[in-house]
Amino acid sequence: MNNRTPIIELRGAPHLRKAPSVDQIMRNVVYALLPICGFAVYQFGLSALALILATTLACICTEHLFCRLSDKPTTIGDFSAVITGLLLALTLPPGFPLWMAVVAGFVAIALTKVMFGGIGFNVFNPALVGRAFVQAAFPVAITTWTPAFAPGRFTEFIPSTLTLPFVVPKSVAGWVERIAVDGYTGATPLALQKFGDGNLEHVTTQNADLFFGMTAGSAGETSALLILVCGAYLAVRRMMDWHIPAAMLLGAFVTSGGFYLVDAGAYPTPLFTLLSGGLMLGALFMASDMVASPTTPRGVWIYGILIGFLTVIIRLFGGLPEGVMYAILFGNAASPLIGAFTQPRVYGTGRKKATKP
Amino acid sequence: MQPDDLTFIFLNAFIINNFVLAFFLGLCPFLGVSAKLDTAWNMGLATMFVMLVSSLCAYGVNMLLVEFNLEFLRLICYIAVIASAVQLVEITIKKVSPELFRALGIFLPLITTNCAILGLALFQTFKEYDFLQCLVYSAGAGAGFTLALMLMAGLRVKLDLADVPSISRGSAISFMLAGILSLTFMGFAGLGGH
Amino acid sequence: MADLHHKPTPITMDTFLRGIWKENPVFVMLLGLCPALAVTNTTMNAIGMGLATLFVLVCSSALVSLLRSVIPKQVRIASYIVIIATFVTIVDYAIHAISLELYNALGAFIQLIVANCVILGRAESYASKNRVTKSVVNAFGIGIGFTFALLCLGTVREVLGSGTILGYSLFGESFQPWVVMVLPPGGFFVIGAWLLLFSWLKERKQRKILKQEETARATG
Amino acid sequence: MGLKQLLGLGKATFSHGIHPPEYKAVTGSKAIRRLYFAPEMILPLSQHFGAPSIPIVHEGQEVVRGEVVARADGFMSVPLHAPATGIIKSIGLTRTARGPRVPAIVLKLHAGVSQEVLYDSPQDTSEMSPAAVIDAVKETGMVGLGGASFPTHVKMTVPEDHKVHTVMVNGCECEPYLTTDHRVMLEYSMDLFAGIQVAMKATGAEKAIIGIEDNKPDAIKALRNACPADGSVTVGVMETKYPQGAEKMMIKALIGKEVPSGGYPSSVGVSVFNVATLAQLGALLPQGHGLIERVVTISGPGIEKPGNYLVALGTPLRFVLDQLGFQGDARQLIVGGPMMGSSVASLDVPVTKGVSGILILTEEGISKQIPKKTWPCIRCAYCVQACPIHLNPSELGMLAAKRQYETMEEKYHLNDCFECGCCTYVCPSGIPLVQYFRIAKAINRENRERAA
Amino acid sequence: MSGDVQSQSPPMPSSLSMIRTLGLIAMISGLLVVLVARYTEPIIKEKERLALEQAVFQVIPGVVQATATRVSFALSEDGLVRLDEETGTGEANLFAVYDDSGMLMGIALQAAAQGYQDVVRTLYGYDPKCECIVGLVIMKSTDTPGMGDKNTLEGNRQFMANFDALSVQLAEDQSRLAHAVETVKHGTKTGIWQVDAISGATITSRAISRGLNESAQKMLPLIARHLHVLKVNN
Repeated sequence: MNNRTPIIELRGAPHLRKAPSVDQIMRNVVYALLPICGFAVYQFGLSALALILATTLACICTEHLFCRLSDKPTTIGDFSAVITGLLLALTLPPGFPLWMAVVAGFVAIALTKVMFGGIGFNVFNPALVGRAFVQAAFPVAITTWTPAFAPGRFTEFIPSTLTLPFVVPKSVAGWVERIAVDGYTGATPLALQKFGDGNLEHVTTQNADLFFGMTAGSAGETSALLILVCGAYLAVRRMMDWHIPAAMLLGAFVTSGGFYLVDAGAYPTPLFTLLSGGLMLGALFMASDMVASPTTPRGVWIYGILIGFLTVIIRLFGGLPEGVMYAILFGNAASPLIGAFTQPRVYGTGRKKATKP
Repeated sequence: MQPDDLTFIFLNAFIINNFVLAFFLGLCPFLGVSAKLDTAWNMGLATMFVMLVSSLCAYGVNMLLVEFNLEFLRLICYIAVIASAVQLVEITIKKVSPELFRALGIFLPLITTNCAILGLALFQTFKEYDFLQCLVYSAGAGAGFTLALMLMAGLRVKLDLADVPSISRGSAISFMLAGILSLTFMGFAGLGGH
Repeated sequence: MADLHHKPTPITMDTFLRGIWKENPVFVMLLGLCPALAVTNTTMNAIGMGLATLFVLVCSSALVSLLRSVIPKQVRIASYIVIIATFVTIVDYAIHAISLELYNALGAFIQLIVANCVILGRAESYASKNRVTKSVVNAFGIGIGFTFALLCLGTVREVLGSGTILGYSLFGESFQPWVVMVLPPGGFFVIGAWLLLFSWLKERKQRKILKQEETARATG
Repeated sequence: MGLKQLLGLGKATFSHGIHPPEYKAVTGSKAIRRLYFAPEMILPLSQHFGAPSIPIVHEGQEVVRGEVVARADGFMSVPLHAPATGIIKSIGLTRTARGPRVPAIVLKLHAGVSQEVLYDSPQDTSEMSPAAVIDAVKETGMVGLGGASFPTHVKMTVPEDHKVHTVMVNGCECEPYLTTDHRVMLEYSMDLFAGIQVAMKATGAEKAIIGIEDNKPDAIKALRNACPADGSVTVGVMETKYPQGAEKMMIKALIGKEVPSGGYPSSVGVSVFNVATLAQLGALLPQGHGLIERVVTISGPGIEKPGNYLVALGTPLRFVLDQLGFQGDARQLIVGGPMMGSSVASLDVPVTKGVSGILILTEEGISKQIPKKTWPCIRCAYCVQACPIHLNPSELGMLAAKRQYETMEEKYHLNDCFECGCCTYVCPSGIPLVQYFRIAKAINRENRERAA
Repeated sequence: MSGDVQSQSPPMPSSLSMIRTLGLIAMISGLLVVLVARYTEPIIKEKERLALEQAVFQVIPGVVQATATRVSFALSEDGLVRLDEETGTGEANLFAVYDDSGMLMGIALQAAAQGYQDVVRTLYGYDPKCECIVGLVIMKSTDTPGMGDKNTLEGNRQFMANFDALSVQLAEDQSRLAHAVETVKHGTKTGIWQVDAISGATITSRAISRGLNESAQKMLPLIARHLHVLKVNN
């Protein structure tokens, strides 16, 4: 082409871009999750590995399938389905039957994402909806915990893992008894604390154990330190809004601290609250899900604190030992409202002008 | 907490056994009036108000019926009382505050056919609540209805801007949303239960 | 509507069938959702609730239609409500007498049939304007449509949620029930799934028609 | 931001904004040089904001450099002067940078003429009344040289109910690549101070602040030294951040006040002028010259001789680029800065009053910058944290995608957006937010006009 | 809409005709309701009695349904009142079961406590001789199906075995239980007054034992006071 004939192609300003693209962000979240997955596999062995693979594959396949069905180009390239799959696996008990994990993955993508128009429109965190669904559907299987660092975990599966589809999983009680050593039992620190022996004595796990992940629990929630480090990686790279985890941890800390001050005998210490259960994982990787959280600076704080508060309330007074999942889902549900009431004050408009919903 | 503790009664109606999300009561307005935030808010307020009034009326009527051993007329009386209570509320609001009437007016007739109101009256009778408990129960139910309605409205406004696939557009997506909300509220089960 | 009295339209198959599919109260008109979701965690409950509603619907339609020339316009809604409440009370007692178990399972939702907009809607928009036989035939159609919808929901929920149908085990002991289906969220999910299925079928049909038209145009 | 300022840690600035790479080193150190005259000049009649000028010459007429060739059409308009001595070739439609054709005068230069300005009427502004100063400014045809091309005399006319106490001189030049203001401040500082005096006189302000970003320490130092001893003119240093040079942002940074939404800087007692504008004014007014040339940064990886050049207005881009060694095509060409400038529709468009820079980017550079794919908004809120006006571009963008333009205006303050491009710059989904907003505003304006 | 309709509607008919119509409708409905209520009342009563009886007999081991009799009592601080089928007006809260010779076989009591979703109601059998709970049925539980519902609970043999002989021995002063009934984590039962929880349904298990404890703490001291009356059916 003659370079004297200009090619008319008007591009709008700005002509500079800086941001990481969506797939870059998503890929980095995956990188940040990989060490946690690695630790889960190290801790729980083959079953955790199978679980992670199962949910991830289920999520990817579901997304691909629906894209094919609706004649759209496949969207699995943006890694968001992978994130959903990994997060889902990390929140499930390590011995969770694989077929149930696949159900969870399918529900997560189909119900929360595809249904609403794909990435960017999932008003709830898909992984959590998937988990909440299987929690309601298979309440027994999802509260069956197995001990960490079981001997022979790299050579054999936890018996419940390989349950046939649509079949009740085998009881793992006998297996746990056989392999349990050094006092590692299947009970999670939270369950011990809540349903501890007798009605009054609460058994609390050592904070150091919680910090380094030497306990039973969901596949990827056990090591607070590792999760913090991986989350910090994202926050430093500005691929996660650090305000949300900060607000959520603050909310949980203050709420549980308040109760602890009122009655130190009945309530766990705030530190225990922060380190136990899925609070860390939820705060750093799920509540901070960009799509389902508010976009306004003030809204982000309210959202985080609300989730932290609800988590503690459900843990202390609810029927379940763990409340992070429900608290975050509630936060997701409330985030449009929070957003509507906390629109930023626009430059040059009155200071007190509240935006009417 | 005891099951007849006032706080527990409130929480129970408010979030644990939310009228809309656990009992499916008041689904028509829940799906119909949740497209916008301000209408949802007004509808919630109107419902809460009517709930309070009709719950107290139903309490009185039930006392009379039990007194005269006429329990078999309960349903007929309740529905009549609720319908007239709504009318009365409408007239009173119109007189007292025309402004409020303008905001709530169009919702009031809708409320008459809202099964949550009748459901509230029936539940409180089955649970044999006393006057104060009825008051708290209806306040909780109304607040719970408003909460569910507002959450739904927020989500729907957000989804208005989404590229929702054509087959799930409309009511299907509302039901799925309600389902996820209901799933979320299951987390509150057992709250204060020990 | 005045001339409806003079020139009654004949009863056709459509009077009856309309309510079952084209104007299905639950799937199309989205009315009466409260009982449709609240009690359909088992097929038995769904049938019970469906039949109870059918009964109230038919009886109240008949009575309203019978009294349609007597009831003054101003008090018509009040009259309809009283009539409906009467039949609901009757059904309530009847179910209580027939089966305690069903009565306990349905609970307050039998009495809540009163607030089911399907019934009041039929009375107001159909029975008050048509002859008794026609109203009854139409009410039958609507009632069966309602029961059918409840069955659609109830069967799916019971089969998945407890692995049984009408209480009989389908898959044997080893089946893992999906408990969520008999819980409230399951109700929402199942009706949502049915609606999705229907709109998918509709869309496919439309696409087919479009394609046919296109090929017709191309060849013709 | 507020906290930092309170503790005296940070430099004066506004909240939010972005830090794009500067790319200023190449041209910032090069002195301004004059460019050759092109054989043919194109003078669009609308080089300013407001009504186009009305030609007062006819085809075939000879004009002298500096002569008025088109007069102002009313108050919101400025006259146009001949940039060179020559003959009027035609008066008709010609292309512009943004695409649509506009009426223009085409001037054919006489070869071998000295091109000295012979058309002037020296005057002394210090003896004139403010109104007379404003008239004199209008006669120079001066517009804002920062890019907006808003007639300077209009800006100097303070609304009756407002009082201006400060003239703010905008030397931020926050757009990457551009260094014209930087060079002007260094090389024409005396003219600048003269211009500041004119502006102060016209607006009735008692003091003036020259706002400069801290990435130009030499300019800060030079101007500080040159400031008059009475303290009426000071230099304010601001953090280097985009869009620090936007009026509203600079006012916020320097005096901490916010211009009310929909209002003018004069509502908070401020008038803002670009340094290049005032420097030019300071040079032109005493001699009664018209605006016929300006300093343009020509930069970017696609040009052999980047630098700051004094270019006669009306010079076609093709000529400029030929002179400086460019072999590409129009796709890599941007008129203005990279953040707010536009890519050009044709190489035949001329340099006009508002052109502060011509950037030649490489095709690879562009394709690396502009995302190949657009994702739906993932609500990352980067844009919310970038918008200097504190809008919610994410929400606005979603509304725009659904064509809910009225809601955007009523609920989300669309009209406060000044299209700085920060939101698009940071958007990981590659959503062309600014373009959306531009379209939305245009459609709303159209609808309003249709309704009226 | 209302304004629209009113403008079209014919002039108000006389209020008399309105009242007449409403009166007519009220009469028809009243008649229907009363008829049905009167007809079904005995059937309903009989069914409820049977259901209760069945439950009561179920919680007392060794009952021969054909020969055993059930007597309802209202027991409170004010004393023990025998409620006969015909004369009884008060609320029954104690059901005594006698064998064919009129000797007390056991006592059925009601208990309730807030469970996971709603109140869990139970009926339990108390044997005064061994001072223990000898049987339990779940009357109502809406807790998670598959975990805490009636069928799952009653189908869990291991859990129900807790109530084959759960000690509710009274303390020395006869005013409270020697050991409160309490739930312990699955597999850690040590005392005969402890309930071994169902793993996974801890809340429901706890609700049951809490209900039992509350009811027993309140009723058993009262029963002890009136045991001589209850012992023989007369």
